[in-house]
Amino acid sequence: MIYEGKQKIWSDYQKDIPDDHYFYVRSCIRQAFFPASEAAFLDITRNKLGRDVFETEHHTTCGGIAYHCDVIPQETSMTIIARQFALMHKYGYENFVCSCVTSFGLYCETLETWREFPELKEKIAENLLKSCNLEFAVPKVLIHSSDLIYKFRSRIAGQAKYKLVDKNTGRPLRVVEHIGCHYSKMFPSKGVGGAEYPYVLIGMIDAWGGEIIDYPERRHCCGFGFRQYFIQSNRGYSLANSNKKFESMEPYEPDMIITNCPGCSYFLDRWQYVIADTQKKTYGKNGHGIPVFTYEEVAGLVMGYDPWDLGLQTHMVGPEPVLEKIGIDYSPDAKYKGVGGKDIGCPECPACLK
Amino acid sequence: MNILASYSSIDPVSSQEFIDRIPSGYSNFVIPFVAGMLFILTYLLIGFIRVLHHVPWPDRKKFLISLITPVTIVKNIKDMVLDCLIHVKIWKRKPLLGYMHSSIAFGWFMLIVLGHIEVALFVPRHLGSISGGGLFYPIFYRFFVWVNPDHETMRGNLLFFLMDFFLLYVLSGIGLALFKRVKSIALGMKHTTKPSIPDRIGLYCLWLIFPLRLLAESFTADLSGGSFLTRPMNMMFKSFFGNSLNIMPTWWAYSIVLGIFFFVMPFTRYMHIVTEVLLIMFRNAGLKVRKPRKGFAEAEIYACSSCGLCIDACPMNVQRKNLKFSSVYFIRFLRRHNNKRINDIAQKCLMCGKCLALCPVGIDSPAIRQAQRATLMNSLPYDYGYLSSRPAMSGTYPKVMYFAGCMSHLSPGIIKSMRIILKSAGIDYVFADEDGGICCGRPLMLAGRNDAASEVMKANKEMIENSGCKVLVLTCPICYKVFKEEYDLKGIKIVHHTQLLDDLIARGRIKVSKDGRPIVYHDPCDLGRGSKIYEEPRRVLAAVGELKRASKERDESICCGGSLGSLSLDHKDRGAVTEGSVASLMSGGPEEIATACPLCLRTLGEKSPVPVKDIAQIVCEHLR
Amino acid sequence: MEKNVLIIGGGPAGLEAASILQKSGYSVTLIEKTDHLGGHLAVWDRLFPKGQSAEELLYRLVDNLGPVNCLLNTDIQSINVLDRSFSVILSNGNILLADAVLLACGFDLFKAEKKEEYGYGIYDNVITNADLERYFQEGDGGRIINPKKIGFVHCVGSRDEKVGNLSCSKVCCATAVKQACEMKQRFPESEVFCFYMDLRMFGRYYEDMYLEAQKKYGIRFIRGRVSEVSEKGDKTLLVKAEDTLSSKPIMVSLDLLVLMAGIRPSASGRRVGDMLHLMNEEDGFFSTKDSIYSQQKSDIPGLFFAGAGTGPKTIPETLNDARSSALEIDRYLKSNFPKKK
Amino acid sequence: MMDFGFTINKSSRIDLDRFDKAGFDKLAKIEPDVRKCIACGSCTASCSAGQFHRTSVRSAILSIQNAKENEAVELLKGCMLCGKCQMTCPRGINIRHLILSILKFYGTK
Repeated sequence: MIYEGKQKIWSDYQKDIPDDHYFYVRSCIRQAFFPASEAAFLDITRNKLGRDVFETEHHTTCGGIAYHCDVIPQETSMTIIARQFALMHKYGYENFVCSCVTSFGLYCETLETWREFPELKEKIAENLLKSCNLEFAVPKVLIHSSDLIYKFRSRIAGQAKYKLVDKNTGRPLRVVEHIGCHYSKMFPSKGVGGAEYPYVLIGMIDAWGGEIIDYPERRHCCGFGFRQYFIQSNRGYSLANSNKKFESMEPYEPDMIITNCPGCSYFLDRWQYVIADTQKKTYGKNGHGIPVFTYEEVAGLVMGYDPWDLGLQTHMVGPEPVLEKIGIDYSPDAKYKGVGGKDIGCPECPACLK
Repeated sequence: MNILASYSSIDPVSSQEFIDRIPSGYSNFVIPFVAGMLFILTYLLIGFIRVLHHVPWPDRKKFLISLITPVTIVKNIKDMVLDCLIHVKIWKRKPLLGYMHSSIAFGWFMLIVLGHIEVALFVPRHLGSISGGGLFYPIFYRFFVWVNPDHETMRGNLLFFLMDFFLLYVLSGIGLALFKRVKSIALGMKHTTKPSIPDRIGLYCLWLIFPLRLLAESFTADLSGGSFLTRPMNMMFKSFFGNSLNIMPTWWAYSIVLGIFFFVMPFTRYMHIVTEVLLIMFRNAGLKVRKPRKGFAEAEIYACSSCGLCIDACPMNVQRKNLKFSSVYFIRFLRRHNNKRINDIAQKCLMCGKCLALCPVGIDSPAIRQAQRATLMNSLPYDYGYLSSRPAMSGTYPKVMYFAGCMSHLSPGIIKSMRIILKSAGIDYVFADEDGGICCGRPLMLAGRNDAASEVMKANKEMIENSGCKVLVLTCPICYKVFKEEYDLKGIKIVHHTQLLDDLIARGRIKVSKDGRPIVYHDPCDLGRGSKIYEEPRRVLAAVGELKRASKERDESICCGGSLGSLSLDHKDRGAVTEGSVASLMSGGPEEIATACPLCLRTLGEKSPVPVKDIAQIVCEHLR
Repeated sequence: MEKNVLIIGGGPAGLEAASILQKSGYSVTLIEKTDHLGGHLAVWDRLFPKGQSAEELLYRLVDNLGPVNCLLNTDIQSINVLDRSFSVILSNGNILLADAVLLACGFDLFKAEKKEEYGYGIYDNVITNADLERYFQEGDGGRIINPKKIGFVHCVGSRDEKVGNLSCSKVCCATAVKQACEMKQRFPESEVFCFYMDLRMFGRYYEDMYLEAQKKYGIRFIRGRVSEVSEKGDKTLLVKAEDTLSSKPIMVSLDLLVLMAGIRPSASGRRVGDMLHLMNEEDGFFSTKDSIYSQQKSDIPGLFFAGAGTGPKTIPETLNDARSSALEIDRYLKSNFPKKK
Repeated sequence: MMDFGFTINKSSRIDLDRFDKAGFDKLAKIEPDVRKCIACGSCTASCSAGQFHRTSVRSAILSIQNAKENEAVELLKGCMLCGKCQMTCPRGINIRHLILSILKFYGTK
């Protein structure tokens, strides 16, 4: 590996990420599966970094799921998106931050389409006016929330309580980074570091003391893809993709996986359970899996948030090995205690995956 | 000195024409001969039993029955005389070579016969009795008897004369043989085999036997009589040496050389002298090659005189590099169990059958090759499940079926012409494989994959028989040969289109115009040598153009090189064969080459300077 | 007085044209922006189809040059079209008047790092055709150590809209096959794979070269474009493509991957072209007066082209092109400046 | 174990690292022409068995090179050795011998 070569590419793919005043839209999947990640994001950006991050309860899904499942036409999804933009405009913002990579891709795609086909843009504006009576607008800057954390990675490191280092051995944690396909594969210039060697997560890990490991199937999709996932008979295909990645990363003995995409963090985590259960195969040390984190979770951890406040108990693969290594003090008993110590119930865990 | 002793012992007033010069009828010098003789006889006996044992029972039964069937007995005798003694086959091709062989074979045979006659006439007590030395006495007759000068008769002199005559006859043959060694081309052979060491020993013995016999008999000619050859030599020797002291050494030498010859015989080509007899009987009994090395095949292998006629015959030998692929070497390697080379050659061969056609002994080496291939290839996996799933021929069909075969489909010109001809002849026919059929099975057989072949053939047989046709017309000799020989289609006449065309023209079913276009005809291997169809195509061509001759034709025609027979011969070497074939065809300066095989058509077309056409195409052009 | 001809570019085309024009009695000035003559020929080791030495060819071209005024490390500062002549200011400050100008600026090799997925400049064992030629010439300081499995990727930067080049670079297929055979000669035990989209063996002897590559060297030709390269821990490469003949994705680990960088229009050529407001086609190469009859003529009287400036060419084609240009120039000068008695 | 209603799909990917070079070289010793194929497909197009069965020498050679020897044998089991392919092959490959060699080398183990 010639590091300078990579740096060269990274420097070629930098995007200007505004300094403040963001209009934030959420991710359907993450709200359902990792609500704490988005909460952590808002807390970090607003309270720890003192940014103005605005969100409105009026915003909706981007329609991406329906769009990618071919249940709504592109025009519809575009109108939904136009509405999101319009809300941003209405509340006086022009920097659009979205929490979901699928959305991010779709927003990019939509803006690109409008650029290519102005007449379509007109039509959508008209739809918007008719349907919602909102004024059409496009954001000045469109970024993904991981871009934001990336931008402030050093400041987060500055406030960090922990480093991504094994406190017993002093060795940096070996981290596998996984980027959502729709983050930059569709529009390389829209992603920090481009499509082939994305830097957005690597930047964070570097800043927080971890060690990024490269592996042959790094670029490979986690296999989510709505068509694959939402039809049960296709899930084997989805599973095969994640499996391929695990097989490929295993020899490099990663301590953890960090992702910036709702689907990826979900499937890289859940499929490890399915594989453990059906194939009796685990990829971590002695029966453990490889813990999977969102970038907010990792940011939260290094900044000293309580793991359970970050919602790590909702993971299928237990995060404990990583917490142990970093030396984060946490109470195992509190794992399944909700707000005010209320028991939130413990999921049935397969014997094969600790 | 026992010779002098024997002199005195002769009774001068005896009235007999011949008297035992040596009453014992024995002398030590016969030992080498007797030993050799006994050895070879036992060897042959064991060998015969072994071969017979390896012949599968049904064949063995056939053989035993043939031995008591008068017809075959007569045929056996005829063949033995013509082939083993006179060597007519060689006479036909190369008279000088034929003379050489027959002189030695027939001459020697006569010497032995006459020897026995003499004994029978004059000293009958020595004939056939072991005690009386029946084994050797007739051979060394001249040594043991004394001719009574006062009672010489015509009869005696005639025999003397005949003996000397046949001795001279043999010697002339030996002379030629010596000459052939130095200059084989003079006897019409471009290449001869390189003899092995035992072969050489045997050869030198053979060369020595008769000159020594001449010497020996000459030394005793004054005592035991002689004729125009031995008498004068006797005088000469007398005047040289003055005494008869050389008698014993020469007779010893003669006996020793004979002995040695018999001892080396099993390990030399000279086994053919006796094995050919067995082969003739087997063949006439209708036996076939089953295994490449055992039974009938073994008889053939040992019947090979490795004369090397097949070397020049083999079309692969246009490039000298392939000399070793000839049958003679194939058989030699079989005798030596050299499996690597055996398999190499077995797979290279084009199976054109020319070596068989030319072989004086008639050894079917292509059959042995095929059997050898089977040992390698028959076990290969195959799956013809699809054969059954083909659309079956249902309904009623015309009596005539045309089966073009795989290769004809690569030469649509043939098919088109056949359609036109059949139409103008008003023949109602069904085109069996119009939109592609399956293979006839011969290519698989040629590759030694007999089990696989039988599957394919079964499918074709059903298809044809279900169609209810009575005549099966084929434009491919490969198909023709296998349909004719292997399918046994009850009540269905199998004709190659050359035969059909000939018939149609003869019976005026089609009218053709004749022009002076010089055409040469190439005999496809499977049609000519393979199925003995030589005349029909020539008649057809003569009816439409001026038939030219090729330098090698009919059973000597040269394979086009495209043969499916060869498995391992690569495209380049095939090309060389094709060039050889074309050269022979062009010798008569034709403007067109005609053939009757789609494979030959394409292959010759690659190298020919003039257009190559199928006989059907040519006829079609001349339809009136 | 004898006419002045300025030749811009000291590659095969420039050299050949210079020697011919000089011999036909013109005063020829040849300028070359680098410090050596021969252009890409100078950094190539052997030439397809028969592996002739590039050095010998170059030596021959330079040897034929005769008393041509060669200026190395010299570039054009400005060039103006006057009435029937050109005034040129060189980078060394000299000014010269030319009656005819031959543009022989050749081509640039495609920058392989632009195909990020192949990881040139990032993975240690990914090199280009030019790197390999340099290795053949003088070794590469132990970077290539007995590779067991070697891959060649055809059409890198050619026939690829993503990098803005729709056209075929013409010479890469033959070069790849040549280099593949050379590698087998050096490393007989190695396994060599060529990933091609179409094999364009259009020239004389090329097909023989291809046959030899298959038959003698057992090189495996895979019809499919490499889509992705990743580096493993041991620095070997995991290469992914589709074997379009079996329509299955294919994966192979390689010790060395050679990228067949294609031919792009020369940037410096473009610079001069812009000074003269020369048009160029969509593919970025100069547009000629006529694409069949007069390929050496530009729209400006007295300005001519030779070599790869007007599209990818093999060396023989380049030399022929140079000769025709010389002929065109000679014709032009004779007809425009008839000798006065 | 729980029934998810699906399992990991098998990969269709060809892994060239599994290619048996030594074996292929042996085959090439027996019939060197195996290296000469340019995948033009004439053999498959002219194949007599081809209209009933997926017989294809072109694909068989490819299968071997793609480390799927058994597939190659399956592709050739239906061959009747009629030799049409050999007549149409532009590279003059000794196809019948190649087929026999492949069946012998990979089919009888």
